[in-house]
Amino acid sequence: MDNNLLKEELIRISGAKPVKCMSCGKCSATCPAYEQMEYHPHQFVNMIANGDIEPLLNSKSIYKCLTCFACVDRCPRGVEPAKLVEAVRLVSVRKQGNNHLTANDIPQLLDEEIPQQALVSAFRKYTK
Amino acid sequence: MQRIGVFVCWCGSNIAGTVDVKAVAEALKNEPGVVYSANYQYMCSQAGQNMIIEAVKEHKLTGIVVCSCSPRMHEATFRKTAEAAGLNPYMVEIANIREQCSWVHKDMATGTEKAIILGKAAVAKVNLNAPLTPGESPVTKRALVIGGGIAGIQTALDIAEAGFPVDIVEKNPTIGGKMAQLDKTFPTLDCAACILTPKMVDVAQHEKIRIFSYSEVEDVTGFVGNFDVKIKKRARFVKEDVCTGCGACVEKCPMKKIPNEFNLGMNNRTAIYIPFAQAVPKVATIDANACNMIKNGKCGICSKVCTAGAIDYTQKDEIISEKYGAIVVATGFNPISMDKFDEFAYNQSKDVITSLEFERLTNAAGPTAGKLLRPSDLEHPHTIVFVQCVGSRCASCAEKGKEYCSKICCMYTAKHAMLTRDKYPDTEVYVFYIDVRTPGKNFDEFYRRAVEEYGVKYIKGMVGKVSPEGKKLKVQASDLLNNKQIKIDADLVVLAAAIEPDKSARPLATKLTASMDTNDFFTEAHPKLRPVESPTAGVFLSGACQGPKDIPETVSQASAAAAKVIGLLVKDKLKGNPCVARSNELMCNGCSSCERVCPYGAITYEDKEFRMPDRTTKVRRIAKVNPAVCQGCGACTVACPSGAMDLQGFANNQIMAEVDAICK
Amino acid sequence: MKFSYYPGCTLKNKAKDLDEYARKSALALGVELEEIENWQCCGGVFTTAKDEIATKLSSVRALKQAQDKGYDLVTVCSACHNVIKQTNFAMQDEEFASKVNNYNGEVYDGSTKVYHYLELLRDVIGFDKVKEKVVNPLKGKKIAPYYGCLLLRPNGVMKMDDPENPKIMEDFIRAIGADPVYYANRNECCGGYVALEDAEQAKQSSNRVSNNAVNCGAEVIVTACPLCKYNLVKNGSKIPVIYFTELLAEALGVKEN
Amino acid sequence: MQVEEYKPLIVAFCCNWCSYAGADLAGNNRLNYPADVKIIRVPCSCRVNPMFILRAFQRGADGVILCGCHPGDCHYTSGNYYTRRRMALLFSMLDYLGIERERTRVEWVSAAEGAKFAATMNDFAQKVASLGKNKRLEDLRCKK
Amino acid sequence: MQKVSREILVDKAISLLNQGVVKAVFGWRKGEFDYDVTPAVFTTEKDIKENFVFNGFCGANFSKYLVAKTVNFDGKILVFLKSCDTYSFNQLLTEHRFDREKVYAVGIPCDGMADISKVKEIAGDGVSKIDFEGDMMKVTTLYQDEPVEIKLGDVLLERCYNCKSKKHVAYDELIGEDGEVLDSNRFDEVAKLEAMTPDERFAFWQGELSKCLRCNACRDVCPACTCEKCVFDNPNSGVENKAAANSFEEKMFHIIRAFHVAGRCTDCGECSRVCPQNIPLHLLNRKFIKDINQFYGEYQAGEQVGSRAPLVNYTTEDVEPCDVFKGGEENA
Repeated sequence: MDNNLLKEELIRISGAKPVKCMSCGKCSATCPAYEQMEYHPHQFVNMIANGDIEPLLNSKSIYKCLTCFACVDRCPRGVEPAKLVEAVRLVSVRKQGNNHLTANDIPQLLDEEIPQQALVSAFRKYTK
Repeated sequence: MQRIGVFVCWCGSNIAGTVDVKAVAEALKNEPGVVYSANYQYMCSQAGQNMIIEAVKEHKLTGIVVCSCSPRMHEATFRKTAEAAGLNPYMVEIANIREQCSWVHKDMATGTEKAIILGKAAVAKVNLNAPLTPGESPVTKRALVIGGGIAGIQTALDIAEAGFPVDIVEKNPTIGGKMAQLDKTFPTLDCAACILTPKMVDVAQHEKIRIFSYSEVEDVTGFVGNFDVKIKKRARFVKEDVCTGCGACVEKCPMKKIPNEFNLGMNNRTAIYIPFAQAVPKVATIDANACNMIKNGKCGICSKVCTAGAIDYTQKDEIISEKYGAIVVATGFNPISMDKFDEFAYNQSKDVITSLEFERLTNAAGPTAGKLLRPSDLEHPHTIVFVQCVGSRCASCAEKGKEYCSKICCMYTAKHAMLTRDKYPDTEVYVFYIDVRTPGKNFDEFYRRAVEEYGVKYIKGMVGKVSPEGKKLKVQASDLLNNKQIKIDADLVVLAAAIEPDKSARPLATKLTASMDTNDFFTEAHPKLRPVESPTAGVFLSGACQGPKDIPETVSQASAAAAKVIGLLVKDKLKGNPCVARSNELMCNGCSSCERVCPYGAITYEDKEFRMPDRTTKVRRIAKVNPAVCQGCGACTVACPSGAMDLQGFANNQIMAEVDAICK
Repeated sequence: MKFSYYPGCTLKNKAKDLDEYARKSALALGVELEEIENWQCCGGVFTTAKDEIATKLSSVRALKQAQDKGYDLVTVCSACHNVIKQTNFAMQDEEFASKVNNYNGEVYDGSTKVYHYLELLRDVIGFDKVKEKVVNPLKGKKIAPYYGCLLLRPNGVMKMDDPENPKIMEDFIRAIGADPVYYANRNECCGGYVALEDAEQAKQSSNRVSNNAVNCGAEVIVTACPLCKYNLVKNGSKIPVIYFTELLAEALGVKEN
Repeated sequence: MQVEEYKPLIVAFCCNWCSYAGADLAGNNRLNYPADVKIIRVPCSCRVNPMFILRAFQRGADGVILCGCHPGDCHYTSGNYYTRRRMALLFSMLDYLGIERERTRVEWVSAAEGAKFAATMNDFAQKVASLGKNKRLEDLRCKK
Repeated sequence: MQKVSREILVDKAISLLNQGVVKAVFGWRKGEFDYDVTPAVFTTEKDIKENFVFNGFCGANFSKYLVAKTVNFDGKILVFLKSCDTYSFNQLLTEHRFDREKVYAVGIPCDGMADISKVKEIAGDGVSKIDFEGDMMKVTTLYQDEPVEIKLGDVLLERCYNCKSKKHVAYDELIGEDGEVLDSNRFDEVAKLEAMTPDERFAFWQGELSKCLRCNACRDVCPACTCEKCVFDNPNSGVENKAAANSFEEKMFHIIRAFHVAGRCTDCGECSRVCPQNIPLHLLNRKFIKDINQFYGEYQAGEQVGSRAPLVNYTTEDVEPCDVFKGGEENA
């Protein structure tokens, strides 16, 4: 997809406002998944604003966000980075055959204690 | 019938870019009363004004319509032009075809069409204009300065030096304001007290200046040149003229655990107190909420130890009424509450402090006598993290903080960082910044020195979370230039809290009928050309009440405000606004409706004898407007059932003519 | 006092304690919880995408049922609470609501009031009242409340407490006679569902929380979320992690019956 | 034949101190709103006689909006409080006579609210346009 | 309640006149027919004895006449006031429209006044004579042999069915005992209109107001319309107009008329009584009164001398104009 169209799509899906970003980096400062991410929250915002979206779609980073909303609540500009990350992930997993998690993967991931909640959440986040 | 000249301004391309000015001039030529029509690049320029003057003479014009920018901008200019041409200045009407037309509409056809209609409305109004002569009112040659910080002090001194009496109303027990709390000042690092306290003494000793400390403005009525102000002098339970400021009472007061406001609660004071050694006036004040004698009638020690006999537990609040010609607002600022930013743990750890608290910690007169010790355990901090822009530059949709840049934080943080490194070279100092903003004389050089000569570590990025753990503050932040998330174990975290106008400003603005912006900063009469005047005549602005400012800027503005006040007070008489209400006595019923809605008490009644057509006489009660008191709001004109009351300059038939022209 | 009650899938399975103690305590406090009929799983996480309605339907149905019965809705599990509350908020947007309502064939406008069990204790029953009913005050116990992310954020929607310095759990702990331990990371994420495929990431997040609690002097951590509990325990919390309802039931003396 | 797009005629009375300044600010910030809105400057919203509003409708205005300082912020202390009562009663009466409610409005716009001014005018113009021509109050004799 | 009769009033008038308390008497003068009684000033005992009438058609509110009559009159004038008239009397005093010292007010009890058009509906045209006997009237017509008997209570003026008060709020002397403020249903009809759709309301008012002849009777009789120069007669007011021409013209006229008296109108109902086209003009005034009561608290114009009318008053918490329609909807 054309990058500008893709950018608009992401903004539409997320309802977030990358244009309001002032590049303070507080989202990345507060992110608990920072170390696991190749692209960090502030980069998501900046890259989407610049239409540089392809690398994000192909990055594992989109599965590392915990949707803990720390970046959303602490952003001084009301940008809502987590919603942008989710939008990128959705654009990726909504593609045919692009589910990040399948039912077959589950058994080996389970242990005795793991709550159902974790499974349904992961499915919500990783598959379509 | 009027002979009207229409002058259409291009305002360069500001108007001409979206409005076909020639077509407007052409179209208005055919309006009733119009005998001359022209257009020109800059109507407000000397050449443009001359053009008007020439046209008035040549075409014997009786009225002028200028199609240009907002009347709030140049109505006064063109009235003067008319006067120069020998016309009554109130025979001018402005059609606002810039702010309300060319700047808000995009295409030429629409803009032109609307400009013509606005022009027609103005022509219709001028057709009904009548020459008006302003009344005169005397000027009370005394100024009131509200707020006794550096802004108020400077303004008061300048006005007093010009020979006019000035009263300062300060809500705290002493003048001095925020500057008195500061340690050093950027970029020259003078000690704040060293440069402020002599000025405070000057104020105290100046024969033209009176200080009402521990006082508030209760009520303001009147108008420019003639304000009536009620000042509430709160009871301090100490006779000001008797107290010598010896401090014996303070020493002996048994109530010693009251958080000390001057040190931002970082240490305690007594119930009877003098805020700081150089306080002006240097008199004690009893905190009624803390004093056992006042609350329960048990104690009275201060009274016993006071050799001067200054203590008076029965003192009551006192209302002082005074007349002023001008009022200067200098209510200043405060750091915002950090409650909505507790990811920085301000409410969770004593060692997370604001920059103003840091000032007190490094001030020789502060709670630690100038030694940099952390509040929790009074140990010397080795790693200090400064966080910039806390609560500043927040988008409104984030629903916390302020949208504006607080302007002073970059510089004072550089100062704090530099001084810390200077005094304690063993400390690591980090400054997290989004941008470093240093537009000021010697400002950027100052900031660079902090980095280059003092080794302050500036990191571009923001702190995301501060977690107190044991004796450390775990700071998690981003380093954007290195694309890293970094974690620092800090001993002290200093937050550059956004600043906001003092809370007293909003109710004061209401009393003064002065306008404010959405952030509660006072609005200027014009953002560029009249920056120290409020739109309310006779009310002037000094210091941070108008917007964030550092000390040099505050002092310049304070002096500028003083100059404006002096310019007003040297006048013996002021020309009033002739656009005031007038009652047609033949039509007046004497019903009192107008009197009841008049906010100024400008309407009175008298019994007047009328000769009737049948040669009898009839005595009727009729309304009279005092033109010196009337401010021209027009509330009475609508309250009047018969239409006897009308407003000059905005008369019923004029407004209806405008309506008709627009709806044609 | 009667409320509609939404337990959620985990509370019927791995987190039966959380549910059981919630019900027992409610009874002891004079509150009747009526389980939503045929409730469906909330999905565990709220999908922020504005163009997804299917993932929000189960929550809408529960909310609608509560409204029809005329009750406010109570949840216990942090995840369910977050999803239902966010969905409820989304339904206050007319455009979104009209899409969902078209699909569901019934009208719902986002007006059901949703309480988390803790809010029920604070706002409806009152912590003072809870304190009066305590029979076994947990004296001297140093308890670290763990909020996680779901109860507090996004604050604009959840509006439970100050998202950065909350005190509802602290007040709860005081009400049952114990001592709350303040620690800053009580509102940080445990690692959530990522635990499923990236154990290392979850471990880092969890340890950041539990270590902070331990270093601040806690003896036990309480939570309202089964996944938080799982992550903290699984990743080696040095102190026990228990549900707040269990403590409540213990304090009210209804744990064993 | 080309059908011309219907353009409503809107008269906006703005008080000099707040709303007129707010309109100027909208201009300074280049915030667009329909050219259908024509502003008449009055010293205070309380200067607006209900007769002016009726006059505008009589002469063919499709909507009349009155803007003043926010309650409590009137330059003349209390003018807008009288406006509020007068217009509340007038609008209620017009509604009682079957005139469309959306044709009249009072909005408080401060000198700092340029964006609100533009947004208000956009919204009002759109609402009035959706009602179509003002037929119930127009006096056809006033048209040429 | 003591019944009042012509004899009582005539005795009262003559005795006050002879005692020198008053120099003139406001009363009703006999007309062509028994029902067309006219307000008049009497100054002699003889005139009173011969021409003073009082019957069920004496509905006119004398308050307004005081404005013109007292101005150059040397001495006191006696005026008889029904309870509803006393409110107008007070309102005019509030507005300083006449000198209270020049008036001797006698309150008279009232059970309602008759509407001649209702009488004619029952008795038919050609009414030649009406005799009152207590609550009954015997109506003789040209076309019927026997007089028709009608109960006064069946043919009252509309306003009397919704009488708001039998209490006199101003008088120097009262005939009989005073009554009470009543719990009337006077706003029911307004509420009924409010409950209609805007289109229905428009149709209703267009139907009513298009009957207007612009005779100005409503204005001329209105005790609140005492302006030295009425805006409708003033060429500079922008609303001067003498004749009806277009449907809007009436609407404009009637809105302005009602707005001008809003907050001052005592709801005396004279406007509707005198309207030759039977337009229910009081429904405009009552809408304002209802709104005022609802938005700003109960207010009865004329109840107290010197009270501050709602439109020259305010509170900082007043309802916003955009919220005024909600009340109507609740009623709907």
